[in-house]
Amino acid sequence: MNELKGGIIPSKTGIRETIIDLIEKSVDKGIFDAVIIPMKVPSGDSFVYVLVKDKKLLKDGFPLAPTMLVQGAKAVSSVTRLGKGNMKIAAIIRPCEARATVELAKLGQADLDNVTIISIDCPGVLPTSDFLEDPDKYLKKFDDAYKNWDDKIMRPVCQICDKSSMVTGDLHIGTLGAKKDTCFIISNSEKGDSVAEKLDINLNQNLDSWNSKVKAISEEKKKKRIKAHKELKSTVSGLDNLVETFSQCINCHNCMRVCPVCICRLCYFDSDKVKHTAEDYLTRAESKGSMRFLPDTTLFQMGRMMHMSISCVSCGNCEDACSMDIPVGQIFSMIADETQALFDYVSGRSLDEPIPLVAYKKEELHQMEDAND
Amino acid sequence: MKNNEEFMPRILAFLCNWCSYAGADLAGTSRIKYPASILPIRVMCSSRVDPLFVLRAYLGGADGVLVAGCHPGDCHYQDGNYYTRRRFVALKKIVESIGLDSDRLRLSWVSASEGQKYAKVATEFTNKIKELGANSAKSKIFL
Amino acid sequence: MTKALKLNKSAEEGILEFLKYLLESGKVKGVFTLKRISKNSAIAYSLITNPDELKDAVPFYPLMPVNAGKLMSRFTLKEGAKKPVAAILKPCELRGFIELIKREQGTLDNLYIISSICGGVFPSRTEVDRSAEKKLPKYWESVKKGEISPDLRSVCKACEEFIPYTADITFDLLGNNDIDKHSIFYLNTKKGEDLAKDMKGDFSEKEFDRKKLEKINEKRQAEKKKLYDEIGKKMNGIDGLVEIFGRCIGCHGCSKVCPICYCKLCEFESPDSEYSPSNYETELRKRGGIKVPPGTIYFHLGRLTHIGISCVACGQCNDVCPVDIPVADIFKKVGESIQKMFDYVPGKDVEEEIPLVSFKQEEFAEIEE
Amino acid sequence: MERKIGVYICECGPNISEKIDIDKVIDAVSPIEDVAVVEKFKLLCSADGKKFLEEQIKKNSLTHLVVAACSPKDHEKTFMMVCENAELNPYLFQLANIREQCAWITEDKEEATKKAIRLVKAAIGRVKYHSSLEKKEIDSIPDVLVIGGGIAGMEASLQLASKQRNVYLVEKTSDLGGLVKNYEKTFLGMKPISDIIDEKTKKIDSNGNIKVFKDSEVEEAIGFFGNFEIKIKRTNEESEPVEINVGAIVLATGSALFNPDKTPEYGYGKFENVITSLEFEKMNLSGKILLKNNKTPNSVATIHCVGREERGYCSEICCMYSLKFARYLKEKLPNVKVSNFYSDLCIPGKTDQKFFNQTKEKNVGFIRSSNIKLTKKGEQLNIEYDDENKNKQNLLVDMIILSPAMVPNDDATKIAEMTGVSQDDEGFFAEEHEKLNPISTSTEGIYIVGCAKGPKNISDTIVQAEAASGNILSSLIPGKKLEPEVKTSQISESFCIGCKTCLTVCSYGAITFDETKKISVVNEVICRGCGNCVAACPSGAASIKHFKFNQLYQEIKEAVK
Amino acid sequence: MKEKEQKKDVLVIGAGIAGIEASLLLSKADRKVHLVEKTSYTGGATIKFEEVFSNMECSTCMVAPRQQELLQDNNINLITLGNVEDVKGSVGDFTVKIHKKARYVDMVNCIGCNACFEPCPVSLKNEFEEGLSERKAIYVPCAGALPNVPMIDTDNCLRFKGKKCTACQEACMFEAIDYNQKDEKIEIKVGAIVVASGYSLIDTKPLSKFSYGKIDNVYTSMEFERLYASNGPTEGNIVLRDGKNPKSVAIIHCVGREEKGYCSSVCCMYSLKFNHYLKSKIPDIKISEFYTDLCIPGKSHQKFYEKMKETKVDMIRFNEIEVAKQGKDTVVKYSTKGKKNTLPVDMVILAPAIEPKNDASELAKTLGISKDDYGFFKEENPYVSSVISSKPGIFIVGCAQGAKNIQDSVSQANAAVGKVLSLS
Repeated sequence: MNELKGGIIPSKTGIRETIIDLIEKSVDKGIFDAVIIPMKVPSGDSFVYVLVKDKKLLKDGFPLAPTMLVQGAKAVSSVTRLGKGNMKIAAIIRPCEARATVELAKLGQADLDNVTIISIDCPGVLPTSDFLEDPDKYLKKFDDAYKNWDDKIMRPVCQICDKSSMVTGDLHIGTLGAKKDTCFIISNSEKGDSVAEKLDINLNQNLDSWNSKVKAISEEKKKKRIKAHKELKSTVSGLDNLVETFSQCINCHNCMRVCPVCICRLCYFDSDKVKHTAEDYLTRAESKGSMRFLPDTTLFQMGRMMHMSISCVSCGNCEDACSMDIPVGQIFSMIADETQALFDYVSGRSLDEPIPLVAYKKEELHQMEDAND
Repeated sequence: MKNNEEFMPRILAFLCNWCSYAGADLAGTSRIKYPASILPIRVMCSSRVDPLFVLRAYLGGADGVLVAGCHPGDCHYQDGNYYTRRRFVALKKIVESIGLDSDRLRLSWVSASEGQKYAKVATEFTNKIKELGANSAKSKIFL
Repeated sequence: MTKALKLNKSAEEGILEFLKYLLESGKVKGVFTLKRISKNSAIAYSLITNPDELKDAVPFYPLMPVNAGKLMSRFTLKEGAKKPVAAILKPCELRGFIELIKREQGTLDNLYIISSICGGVFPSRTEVDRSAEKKLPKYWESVKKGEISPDLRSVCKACEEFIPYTADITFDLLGNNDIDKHSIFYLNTKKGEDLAKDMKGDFSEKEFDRKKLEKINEKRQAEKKKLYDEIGKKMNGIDGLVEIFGRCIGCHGCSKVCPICYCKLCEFESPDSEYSPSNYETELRKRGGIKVPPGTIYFHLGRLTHIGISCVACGQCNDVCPVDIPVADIFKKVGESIQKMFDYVPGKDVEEEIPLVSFKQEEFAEIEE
Repeated sequence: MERKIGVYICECGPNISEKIDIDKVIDAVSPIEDVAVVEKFKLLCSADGKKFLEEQIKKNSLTHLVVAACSPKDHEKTFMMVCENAELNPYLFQLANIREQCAWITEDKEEATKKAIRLVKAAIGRVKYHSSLEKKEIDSIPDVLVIGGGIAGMEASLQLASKQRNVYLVEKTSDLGGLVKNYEKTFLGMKPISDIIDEKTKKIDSNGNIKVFKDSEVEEAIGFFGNFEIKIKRTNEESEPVEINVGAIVLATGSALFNPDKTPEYGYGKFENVITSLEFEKMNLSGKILLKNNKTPNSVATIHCVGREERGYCSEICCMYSLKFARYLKEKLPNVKVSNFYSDLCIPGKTDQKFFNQTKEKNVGFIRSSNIKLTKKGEQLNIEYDDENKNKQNLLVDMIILSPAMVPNDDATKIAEMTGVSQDDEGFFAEEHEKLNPISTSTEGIYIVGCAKGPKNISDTIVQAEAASGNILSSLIPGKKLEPEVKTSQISESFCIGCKTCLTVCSYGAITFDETKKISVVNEVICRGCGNCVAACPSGAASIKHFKFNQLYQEIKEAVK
Repeated sequence: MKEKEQKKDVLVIGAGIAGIEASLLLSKADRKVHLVEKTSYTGGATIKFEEVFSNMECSTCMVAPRQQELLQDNNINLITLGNVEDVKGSVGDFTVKIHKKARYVDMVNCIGCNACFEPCPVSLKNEFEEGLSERKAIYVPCAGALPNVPMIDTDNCLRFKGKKCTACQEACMFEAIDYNQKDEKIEIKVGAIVVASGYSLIDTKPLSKFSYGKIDNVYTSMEFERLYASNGPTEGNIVLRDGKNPKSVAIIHCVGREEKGYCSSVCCMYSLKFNHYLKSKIPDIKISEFYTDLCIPGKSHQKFYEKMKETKVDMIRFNEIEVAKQGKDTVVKYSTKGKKNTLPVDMVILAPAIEPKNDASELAKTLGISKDDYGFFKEENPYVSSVISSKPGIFIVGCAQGAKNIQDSVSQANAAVGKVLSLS
C-alpha cells in the first residue's frame, strides 16, 4: 500500500469542533452543498445521521458520536442509491462505515461520484444498550475513553478492531500521534487532494508520528483480535455450540436489517423459499421428536455468513441490535476474517478490488480442491 | 389592499373525477370565489386515495388535506367512496390519537352540481387552517 | 354452561399430563408449545411430537420470544395441517393468528387451540439477563391472586383481553388460587370436548368466575389509564412525535416481529418509499436538513394505517426496538382508538370482517361536516 | 432516454391572461429540469392552437407535453388527439387546470399566479413519470347465452339471433313460455296470450341460429365479456355437459310467487276455495271456474297485496291482473259477484286507468281495506276486514283469489353466484346502475331482464329483452374487437402476499386469486380503473396505470413544495 | 331481385336522457347518429333535478359524464335548436328535413367563458328556471349546461328588434358572436328514427281549484325542483317568493289525473322525494302529502316510502281538495273519509300530470305515426314491443310514449337501439 500524504491542521477546541469548522469552511467555499453527519436526536438520548445543508443546523453536527445506530454506509447509500444527484456531499463517518460504503458502492448501492468520504481515527463506539441507560454519563465516559484511547467500554468488536484508522475514503482526520492543538488530515484520493487544496492545506507534511502510532495500535489490536477469535471459536464452533449460541434467536432479523452490507430488498430468509407446509414441518419434527419453531435459525445465520461475510466490516451493528444479546457481531467478524483471507481481500479496502465472489482468478484456491493427479 | 403578511395555507385536495372535480369546475364556471389555497389533485375515484398519500402530504408540510368524492351511494364505481370513508375516519382517528392535528384532514362529499358547496368547503377549510396556522412538520428534520 | 375437566395436579404438571395424553392417545400428532431448548435454558416455541420431549415443555412460561400467532401462520400458510396438532397460545397470540387468518395467512384446519386466562409475560430482556427464572415465583404468586406482576411487559399490565375468545380449550390460570393443587380445563368447543374425552379426571359443568375476572380487569384498566396518560403526554403534536420517534433507526424490527404485519415486502421498504436525489434536494430546500434514512414518522404512522385496526397489543415491538421506543404502548393506544370506532376487537371472531375492507351504507355521516 | 418536456400555457383570451400573470408562470417553470420549451398561446383549443401544438411537439421532438389551460373535462381529449396526430403517445401528456379551478375562483391575481405556478409544476412533476399506454384490443365471440325460456328469454333470443350470431337458449323446464303460458289473456287489450307465445315459439323453432336446450341448466359460466365459457347440463339426467363459448349472457330467469302459507290470516291451504292468482289463471285457462265441490261460484273476492308487507315492495302488476280476473269472471259467469280487496290501487301507465274504469263499470266491487282475516262460514268463506274508517266489516264469498307478491326464483341465488351477478336486498338481480344501466350488471357482458330483476308486466319485460339485445348488438359486433379500459390496475407478483384484500374491495370481480401461486391477479379486461385495490393493498403490490404511485406522488410533492 | 340498399344512419329526436342514451349506444355500434334537439342544450328534464329517486343520486353527476361523452363523440352529430320539419320515405330510407335555428354564437370559437352575458342590457325570466330567476337575451339556461355555448334569444335581443346594440359582441374576445348567422335547412338520409321528444307537465292554471298563479306560494313540482337545485336560482335554498323559508308545506299528488284519465306513475315517488328535499334543508318543517292512491311500484320504492314516513310526514288520502286563501293564509281545504278539513300552509307544491309536449301531434304528423287517446305516441302493440310505432322504422321511447321514470325511459332507449340494429 502506497504511502498516504497529508498535512497538519490546528485543532484547539476539540476534534468535533475542528471537523465542523473544516466543513463550514468547505461549505462557504462551495466545496460541499450538504453534509452527512451524526446529530443528537431531539430527545437528546441518541444519535442519528442527518443530511444537512443549512449552516445553522451544521452547528449541531456531532462527529464521532458515542454510538453507531445507523451504519454510516446505510446513510450514504440512502442518499445516493438512486443517483449521485447534483449536490456535492461530504460524509463524516467512521473507518468501518467508510469501508462498508465502499462495499456498497461496489454493489451498486451507493454512487460516490459526488460524495467525499471523510473518516476519523476511531476509538470504537459504545453498545447502545449501555448508552441508553444514562446517555449523559456515557457520553462523558466515551469522551474520556477517547482521550486516552481506552476501548474497555466499547463494543466488543471495537475492542478488537485493527482497522480503526484505516483510510479508504477521500479524507481522513487523524488524531493519533498528533501534537497538542493539532490534528492530521490525510488524503486518499484526488477528490481529497482537491478539497485540501481549496482549503489551502499543505498535504506534504510529515505523518510519521501518526503512521507509527496507528501501526502500533493496529498490531496490538490484531493480536487481541486473533486471540479473541480463537476463544470465541472454541465456544461457538461445532454444530451443538452453534445451535446453542443461536438458540435464543427470535427471528427478528434485526441483525440483517441493521447490517450495512445486507442490501436485499427482500431477504432470502423472508421469502417464500423458506416457507414450508405444515406437513413438512411435522415430519421434520417427528424425525427428532421435537423441533424448535421456527426452525432454521442457524441456517439463517450461516446463510447470512455466506451472503455477506465477504463484505462484513465488523462494525458490530448486528450484535448491538440483537434483542437477545447473541454475539453475532463477534462471530461474524471471526468468520469474515477467514473468508476474506481466502481471497486476500479486505472488505472496503479499495473501490478497485472486485468482490471476490463475483470475480475469480484462474489460478487460485487449489488448496480447496481434491488432489487430482 | 392586501396584507402580504397574511398566511396563505397550502391545502391539497384529492378530488374524484366524476363528482367532486366536476363540482369544483362548476364553482369556476359559475365564477364563485374561494381562496386560492386549494391545490386540486384529480383521481378517478376517491377510493384511489391511499391514506399514505395523505400522510406523506401532511408530513411533507401540506397545511391541510381535503379528500372529496361522490356522495355516499353515488359512487361512479358502485361503492368506492364507502371504503374511502372508512379509511379516512380510521386515518383521522390515528392522527388524532397519536397527538397530531386531525383538523388538518377533511373529507367531503361534493356532487357535480355542488359548485357552491365546493367553494363553501374550500373557504371553511382554509379559514380553519388559518386558525391552526402553518403545519410545523414542514421544517422538521427528524421526521 | 361449558364443560370443564379438572385434574388434581398443579397447573404445570396438569397441562403436561394433558399434552402427554394427547400425544400418546394419538389424538394429536404434534404439540406446539414453549420449551426449554438449550443448556442455558433458552425458551423457544417448539413443535413436539414425541411425548418424552414434553419434559422440557413450559407451556405457560411468562415469555413470548415470538408472537406464536405469527408462527402458527407460518405453520399453516402454505397448506393447512393435515394431521391434528394442538397449539398452546396466549390470548393475544391467538387473536393475532385469527387476524392473520382473516388475511388468508393461515388456517385453523386440524388445529386444536389451547389457551389460558393469561397473567401476562415478561419482556424478553429478562431472558437475556437470565432474570426471568428468578422472577418466576413472584409471578405465579401474583397470577394466583389475580394481581398484576410488576415484571410484566407494559402492555401486559394494561391488557384487558386476558381471556381467550376462540380457544377450543381454556386453561384456568389468572386469579385461580389453587393452580398448584389442581388444573382446570374449560372445554369451550366440541373440538375441545373431543380432545379431553376419555381423559382420566373429573368432568363437570363449570363457568369461570366472571366476577373475579371483572375485578382483575378493573386493575388492568387502571394500569391502562396510567399507561395511556403517560404515553399520551408524550404524543403531543409533531414535536412530540419527533421526540418519540426521532431516534428510530428505521430497522423496521417492529414490523418484522409484529404478528399482524404479514407483507412479503413491506410497502415502506419498496421502491416507492425510496428518496431520489431530487427528493433530497427538495427536502433540504424545505428543511435545511433531513434525517437519513428518512421517513421515520411516516413509517410508524403508515404502519398504523395498515395494521392499527388489527393490533393485538402483544408488545413484541417494544421488545425488539434497539433504541427503546415504546412502539407497543403507542400502537395499543392508537390501535384501540380506531378499533373502538368500528367496535371491533381484533381476533375476536374469525368470521368478523376487517372493518377497513367492508362498509355499511349508513355510518360516519358526521365525518363529512 | 432524455426527457424533453414542452409546457404550453393557454391565455384563453382574457380568461386566464387577465387573472394570472402568465409570464411569471413561464419564468417559474422554465428552469425546471427536463423542461425544453415553455410558451404561451392565445387559445390552444382553437384550430390554430392545435396546429401550433402539433408543430411544436414535432419541431422540438418533445417526449412529454404539459398544457396549462382549462379543465380536463373540456379539452383533455382535444389535446390527447393533438398528441396522437403529432405521433406522441397521448398518455405522455398532462393538462393543468388553471382556468376553472384557478383563474376563475379568485380576484387576487398574485395568489392565482402562485397557485397556477404550483399546478403547472405539479403537472410537470407528474408528466415526467408518465409512460406510454396502448389501447388494448381483444377478440370477442358474438354468440349469446340466454338463460330462461319465458317471454323475456324468447324475445331476447329472437332479436339477437342472426346470420353472424348464434343464440343458445337454456330453459330448465320442458317447454318455452315461462309462467305466462298459464294465462289466458293479457290485461292490456285482453289479447290471448297463446298467440304471443305460439308466434314466438314458431319463430324460434324455425330460426337456425337459435339452439334451444330444454330441461337444461347452466352449470358453469366463467370468463368475461366477449369470452365466456359455458357448461350446460341436462337436468335429472347423467350426461356430459355441453360446452359452449359466448360473448354475453342474458339472465331471463323470471320470478315466482310469494307463498301464502307465510300469511296464515288468508287461510290458504287451510280452507278450500282459497287459491292463488296462478292457480286461478290455470283454472280459468282450463275453461272451468269451479269450486272444490264442482259448483260454480256465485261470489268471488280477489285479495290484493298478499305478502306485500312481508316482502316490502309493491309487485306492480297485481292490481292489473286482479282487474283482469274480474273480467274473466264476468265473461264466463256473467252473474258472479266480484269484489276486490285492495289497499292502494297501483295502475300506472297510460292505459291502465281506463281498464280500471271499464272494469268498474261491469259492477265489480272495490273495497279499500286492511287487517283482512279469513274464516269459514258453512260452505262459504267469510272475509273480516277494516274499512277505510277503520270500522270492522265482513263479506261472505264462495271463492277467494289471493294476489301474492312476486318473488325471485328459488334458483336466483345459485345463478347469481355462478355468474357473479349481485343480488339486491330482495334477492332480485341487481342492476349495474339503477337508471343509466338498468339492464347491465356489475359484471360486464351479463344482462338481466324481465321479472328476474324485479316485478313487471309483459310489455316492460319485452322492452327489457330488447334493451338487452340493444346493449349486446351495439357492443358485440362480429369481427369487431373489444377495447377495454386502458388505465387498469396491475398486481406485482413478487410483492403480492395474497391477503385477498384487493379482491374484497373490487366491485367488478376484476381480481382473481391464483391458488397455486397464492397471489391476486387483475383481469385487465374487466378492471374499470377506479384504483380502490391500490389504496387497499398494504404491500404496495397493486398499482394503477396513469395513476401510479410516482405520478401522484410527484404531483403531491410539487404541490406542497 | 336486388334489394335497395338500406341507410345505416339514424335520426334521434330529443336530447333528453332517453335520446342521449340511444345516441351513445348507436354510436358504440359505429352508427352515425343525427341527434336533433329543440332547445340549445342537452339533458332534457333530467338535468333539472338535483337528485333522483329512490337512491337520491345526484342527477348531474349521473348525466353530465354522458353529456360530455355525447359532445366528444365523432359519430354523433348534435343539432341543437333543431326542428324536424319533414320526413319522407320508409324504413331503411328516410329523407329528413331539419330546420336549425341560428344560435348566433359560434360553437367552435366560443369557449364558454360567459363574458357576453353581463353586458347584455336585456333581462327576462329564465324559462329553464321556471321563471324563478332572470336571464339575459344572450344566455345559457344554467351554469354547467352542455354544450356550454350561449344562444341569442332573437325575440328579445335589442339588436334583432332593430336597435344598434352590439354589447355581447364587444365583450367576446373570441369572435364567437355572429349576428349574421342564418337559420339552416339540413337534409339528411337515415335508415331509422328514434323519437325521444319527452314530455311536459300539464298547465295547472286552468285547474282553478289549485289556485296556481293566483296564490303566490303555490308551486309546480318542476319549479320546486329548481328551488332545491344547488345550481338553481336560489342555489338550493328553499325559499318562498318573499325570501322566507316555509315552515309548513302541502304536496298535492294527482293534480289533473282525473282530467287526463291516467296515472302519471312517477308523481308519488317524486313527491316523496320532495319530502326528503324539504327535510334535508329545513329539518323541522311540517309536511303533508295529499294523495289518492299511492302508486309506488318497483322493488326499491316502497322502502323509500317507509324511510320517508319515518320523517313524520303526514300522509293524507283525500277525496276532494282545493287550495285557497283564508285571510292572509294559504290553506288546503280537503275532504277525507267523508270529513272536511282545512290546513293552513306556507307553501303548496303541485304534482301535475305528465302530458305529451305541445308539439307532439305536429311531430306525429310529420313522422306519420299515430297517437293514443292521450296524445302520446302510440305503440303498435305493447305485446310486440312498446317502442315500435305505427310506422316501420320509427321507434318511440321515453315519456313521449307515455309517462314513466328514468329507468324505464333508458330501457326503452336501449330497446329502440336493439330494434334499429336488428333491422336489416
